[in-house]
Amino acid sequence: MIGVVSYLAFFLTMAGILAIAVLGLNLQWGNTGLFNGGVVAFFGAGAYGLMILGGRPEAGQFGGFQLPFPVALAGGVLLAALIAWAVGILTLRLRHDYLAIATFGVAVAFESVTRNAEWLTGGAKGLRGFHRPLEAAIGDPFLFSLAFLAMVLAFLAAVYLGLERLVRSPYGRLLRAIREDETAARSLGKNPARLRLAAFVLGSAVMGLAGGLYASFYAFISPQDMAPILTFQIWAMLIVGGAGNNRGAILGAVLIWAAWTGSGFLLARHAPAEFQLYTGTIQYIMIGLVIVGMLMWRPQGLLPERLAISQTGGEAARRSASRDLTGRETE
Amino acid sequence: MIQNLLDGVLTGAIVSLGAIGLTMAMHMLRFANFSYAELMAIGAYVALVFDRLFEALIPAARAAIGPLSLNWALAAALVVAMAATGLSAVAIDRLVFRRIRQRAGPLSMVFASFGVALILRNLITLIFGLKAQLYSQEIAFAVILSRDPLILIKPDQVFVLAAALALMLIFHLVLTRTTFGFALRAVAENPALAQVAGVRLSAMVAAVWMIGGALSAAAGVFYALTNHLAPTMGHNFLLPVFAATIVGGIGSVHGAVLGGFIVGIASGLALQIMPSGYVPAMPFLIILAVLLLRPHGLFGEEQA
Amino acid sequence: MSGPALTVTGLEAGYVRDLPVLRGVSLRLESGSLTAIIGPNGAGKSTLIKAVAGLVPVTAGRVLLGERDITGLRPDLMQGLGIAYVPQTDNVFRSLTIRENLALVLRRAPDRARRLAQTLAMFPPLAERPGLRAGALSGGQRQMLAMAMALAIGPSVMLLDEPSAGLSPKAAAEVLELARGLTGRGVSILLVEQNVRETLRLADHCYILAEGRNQIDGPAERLRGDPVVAEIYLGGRRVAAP
Amino acid sequence: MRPKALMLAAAALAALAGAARAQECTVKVGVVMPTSVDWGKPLAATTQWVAELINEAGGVDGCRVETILRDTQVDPKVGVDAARALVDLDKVQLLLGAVSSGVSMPILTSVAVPAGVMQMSCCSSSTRFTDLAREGGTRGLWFRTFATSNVQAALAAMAARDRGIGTVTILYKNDDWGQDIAKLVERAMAGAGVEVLGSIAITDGQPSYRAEVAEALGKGADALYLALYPKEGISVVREWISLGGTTRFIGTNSLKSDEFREAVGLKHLSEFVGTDTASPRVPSAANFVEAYKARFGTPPNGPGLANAFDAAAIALLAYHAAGRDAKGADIAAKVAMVTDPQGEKVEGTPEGLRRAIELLSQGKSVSFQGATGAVVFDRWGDVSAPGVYWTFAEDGIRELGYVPLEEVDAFVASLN
Amino acid sequence: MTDGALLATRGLGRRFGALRAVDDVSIDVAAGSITGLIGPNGAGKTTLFNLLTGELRPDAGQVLLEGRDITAQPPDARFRLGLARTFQIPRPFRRMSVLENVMLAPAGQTGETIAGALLRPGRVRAEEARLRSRAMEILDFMTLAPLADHPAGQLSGGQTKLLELARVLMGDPRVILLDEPAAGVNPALTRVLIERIEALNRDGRTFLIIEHDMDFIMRHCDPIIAMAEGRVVFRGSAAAAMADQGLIDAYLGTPAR
Repeated sequence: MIGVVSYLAFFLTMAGILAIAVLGLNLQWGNTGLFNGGVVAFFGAGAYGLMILGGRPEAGQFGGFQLPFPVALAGGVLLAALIAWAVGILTLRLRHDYLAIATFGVAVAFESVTRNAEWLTGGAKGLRGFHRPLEAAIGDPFLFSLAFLAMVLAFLAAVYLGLERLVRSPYGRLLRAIREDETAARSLGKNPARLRLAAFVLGSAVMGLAGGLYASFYAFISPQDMAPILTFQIWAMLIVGGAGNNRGAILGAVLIWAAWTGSGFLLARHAPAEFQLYTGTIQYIMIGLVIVGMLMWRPQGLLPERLAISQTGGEAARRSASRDLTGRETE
Repeated sequence: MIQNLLDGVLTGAIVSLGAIGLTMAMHMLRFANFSYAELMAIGAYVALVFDRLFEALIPAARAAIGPLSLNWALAAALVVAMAATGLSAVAIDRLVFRRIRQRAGPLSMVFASFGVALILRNLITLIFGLKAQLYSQEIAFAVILSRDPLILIKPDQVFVLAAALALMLIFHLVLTRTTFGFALRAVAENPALAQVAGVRLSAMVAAVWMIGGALSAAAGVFYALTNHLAPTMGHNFLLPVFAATIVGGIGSVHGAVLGGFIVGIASGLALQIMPSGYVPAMPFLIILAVLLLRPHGLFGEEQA
Repeated sequence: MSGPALTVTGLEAGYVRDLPVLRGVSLRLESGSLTAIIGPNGAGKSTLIKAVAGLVPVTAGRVLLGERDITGLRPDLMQGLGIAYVPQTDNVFRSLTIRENLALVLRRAPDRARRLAQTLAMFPPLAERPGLRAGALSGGQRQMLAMAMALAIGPSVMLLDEPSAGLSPKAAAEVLELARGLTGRGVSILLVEQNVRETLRLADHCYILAEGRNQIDGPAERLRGDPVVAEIYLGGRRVAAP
Repeated sequence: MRPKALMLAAAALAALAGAARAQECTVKVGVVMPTSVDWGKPLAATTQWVAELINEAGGVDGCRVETILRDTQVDPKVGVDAARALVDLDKVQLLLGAVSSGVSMPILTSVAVPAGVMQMSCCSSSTRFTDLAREGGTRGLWFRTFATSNVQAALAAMAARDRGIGTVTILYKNDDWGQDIAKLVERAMAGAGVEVLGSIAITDGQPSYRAEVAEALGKGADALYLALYPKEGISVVREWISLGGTTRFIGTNSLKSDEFREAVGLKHLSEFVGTDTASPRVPSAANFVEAYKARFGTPPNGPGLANAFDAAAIALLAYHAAGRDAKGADIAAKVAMVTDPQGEKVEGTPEGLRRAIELLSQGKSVSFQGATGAVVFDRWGDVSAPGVYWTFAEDGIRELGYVPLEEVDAFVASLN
Repeated sequence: MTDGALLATRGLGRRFGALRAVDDVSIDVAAGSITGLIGPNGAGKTTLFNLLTGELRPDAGQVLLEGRDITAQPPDARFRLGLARTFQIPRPFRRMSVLENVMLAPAGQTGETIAGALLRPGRVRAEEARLRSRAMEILDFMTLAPLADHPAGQLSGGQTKLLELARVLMGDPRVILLDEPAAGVNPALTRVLIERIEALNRDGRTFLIIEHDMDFIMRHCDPIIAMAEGRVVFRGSAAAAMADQGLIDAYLGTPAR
């Protein structure tokens, strides 16, 4: 039984980390309408940032500053945000699909750097030498995995609550306004470019957080983690869960990751041996079909965006004559 | 240096062929189609099947054409592949993109195209396996044009370049000399007005897919002729083809052709300015540079 | 004038589902007449003409061409039936030359070359440089080309959406005079105009729309003298003038 | 709600697994390999074949070996998840795999080491593992039968020197293995007095390698050194030959494939010299080739097949020595007993394995003579190996010469 | 040109291809006035509005607000400087409530920044309460209070015009540009609109209004600027405009006789 719990803890840790990245994407796409085709670059920036800042020194290798975990994690997040800021300044004024291509290219370029800039990223052999936080102190691997899960879930909860607050705040109101009619928003003194940049940077920073947690979980990162398939997986999670809905984003992350690993699990057990060469291929086709099918028959996702009206006049509106100004909060 | 330039022109011709259809489809349907480059792989593999078939049926077709590694069977297979790829492009549009167009926004289409690309690529893997395949085992040797500096050119290369340019010329003539071409350009500029002017929109959309598929198939076969076939070949061309489209300006066929050559030559010369490992990022750098300097590409117009 | 060229009954149409712009409009376009639709901004004038041309989905009502029901027919088929629609803006293909624009609308005509030459002959300024890209034309010439494209197919019904918009008063008057002249050759014209005064002067019949519904209609002569119309649409100057 | 549903699903799966166990005594072994890529599948098949051989020879401590094969898709996330499921749900104490270092490493650091499970890889070559082991990060649980690239680099340099090649240009696959070997070869060539004119990365997934090849051609070296996999290898070498480049190639064992030989054509490969770490002097290697042919119908011409055979055989024999209820650390501790140079020599044939099982049961150590010869692990789980030169022939691969371990070591030492 | 001009242009020009939509236009909008902008369709009135609000960049000339050159400022900055506009075809945020539409407008809300929204919930709440009460006041003033919770997409054409004005008022602008406020609005609502405009004007707000309804213009606007073919063809009082027969004949149309 402990094995099942242990695997579940592991599964949920991974799903939780991915869910954080999906939440970041949801802010960009679901709430702001920015098509980020290079999720993996920001995820990777967080991961590499953490490893460079928090790892141990090595000959001929930049980094290895052995900074404490929270500092290294924050550094990774900051790196992701910085890259997003630079990319955003350059590309956010573009047409939407140009943005998708440009960010896709960013991911290719990022992978290229991780693969080749050996002094910085360890090159193709990757970076390691990171001590997981509290691993030594906890000792028992099982307890540690539970503790790590707790930490990931805490981060997930914090990100979720933070984004929910954001979406319900005047900031969210502004995002929705800009998504609906940019010209009108500009005529009311709003600067859509700045707002979009902020959302892009914040979303990317959240992806960077996920990347940092991922790297600290594996204590290893290499260009193999930077393949475009991660971008696709995270998108699939958002589309299936429901773009614009943070709970949908989390649900999508868990479901898609479960489908991805579960199909491997089942195919390994039940598919004939000669068939197994193609299990990966079949998995990709299945995921592709799920995405396309979802977009064809339920484009809004499992949990559609709730068009929450964040401010109502409440009582005030109903008793407009009395001009009651204590309209209740609708949080 | 000159050698790199020459090689860049060859890659450029293939990229151009791929970009022509993409630029029209992107312009007309208003979305970045990430599955587009997979049409090249479809074309190359269809040609492989028919090449083998024709060779088996008509042994005489195995004779190579002149100094080329192309034989008559493959030449016939190329024609079949162009038609078949065009039809599959139309079918994909009917099955997937048209439905999504009716239900969701253009960005859902972008993502759907990610999914379609994944399905197509893996279906090819499932059918043909991951192994690299060749139309012909023979290696066609290059001809030395000059010893100092060393300039080499392969007959296949010359043929591919000539054939690509011929296809582009034909297409150019169709666009500028026939009313069908006018209709294509009209739909690209203003679909609603084109309808009013008597153009059937759905027929034109199908025609664009058909042409794009055929040209992509040609690009795929030409590529496989000078390299090899692999299920990932379309994916490998994704960024270069997009780069060419954007450099030229979405909607501009001439821009796509020029963009293809620019991307090809730049990739050819990339090694002169950057370490070999970074070369894959070259198309992206071109995209970025063009978007910063001319957000609508060299020939593109601002879209309303 | 023998029977209506076009009959619209109870037309409902709109761009977004559940949000009709037209909420039941009816009209008759008599053969060989110039019939105008006027009304305030947002009344649904352009939508009406687009719905007739098949460019806006129709949710209820019918459009008859003569006896034939053409409700919601594809626009390219409408053109084949001899209905020419000239939009208000973007009514020519800027990337095509004058000749190519005309050849495009004539692409199904068996005697394309002859009809192209005929059409060009009707518009000397266009015939001067048929190889010029339409994007390089001035506003008036562009409007002229748009009219030429409509006329090239030898239409029985023309739908004109504010043909004088954005033109100088002289050019605007010319365009409207041209339209008027066409009715003499048996073309029936349905016209949307903002220029109420000029329209009432030229038109045979007039429909006034508001909020997607018929308000007033009648022979233009009668409406010219109608005090309500004068009050609302002709500036009500008799009231305001000192 | 959701976690509960998942728990139920997981519990149901666990119950299924339990039912299977009740039938007979079984030892489960996890195999994590990229079966969804072309070169991964034969490795997995070889591993499964070894398990069958062991079962026929009596099994691990009398129990049937059940291999559970999971695809890594060459994706670290997927590989780790698979390994984790094997360790947690199937309770395996032994993981065979993975292939790529980028997948093996996170499996080792986040699954095998924390859970105390032994991991043996056929093919991961990264020097990162040696570093990790030196720091104590592997806790002695990590082994690989793939020699560090040092041996092949040394062989390549010696080959160049012996053949009077004065200059070479290196083309290497731009991954961890390729970057590693390119550097080692550069150093070894310099030590052997061969000048390296250029070292060019070949990144996979490129539309064309024309520019890279033209660049290499421009260097005008006497020979071309190839550290590539068949897929890029075919593209690059065909391009190279068509441009009239020299056919003096020195290549790594990764090119040992029929696919490469056929696509390039034997007539262009007559001057090809390959390097490998196998030990064909020992009859066991030849026996492996025969047995493989008998089993799969083709010669073992894919990269790493011999290593995969030995990895599985040694690990399973150690498992046997440690007993059916052994933990990963126990199995790891018995590896030395299987590869003891003082022990009786046993081969990877059915008889050999039967003999090995018998001896190990008696508490005696054996010297396993596998497909790559007598494998000996150092303290860090690495193997050193003698070298062999090979080339392509009509029927596959032909060996050209054998370089004893001492000679390789002496050359490597001379570089320092 | 008066010194009291709150909003002015100098030699403003903008072409679209060969068309000079706005050609060398210099106008002054005096503080506290309700200035009417008239002219036939296509005269360049809306283009001028777009140039004034920064939606379009001019090819030539300047836009001045209180004598300060704001030509280079984007629309959002101009709104924050006190220059607000409504649209000819209203652009409400349809999927947001009427109240939200209005609460959106004020600049510099703490909760509009990520940091503010996340880190200063108390302050955001207080600000929101204040904004809500002010928004309800304005909605009440515009007779929209009963509709505060309705999605703006459900309003009638006339109501959305009121909503646009309410939204703009929330930003407390000094100059308000109205593009055909009365078009498509039923007479009852038009009356409300006019009353409100005049009340706001009495409070010291300046209006520049494009309108086709001559009655509206003549009764409520002074002075009047007439444009045709991208140029200013008349400047002066409503009475003077009425007296200028040439202007009436050429550009405003001759009344039916």
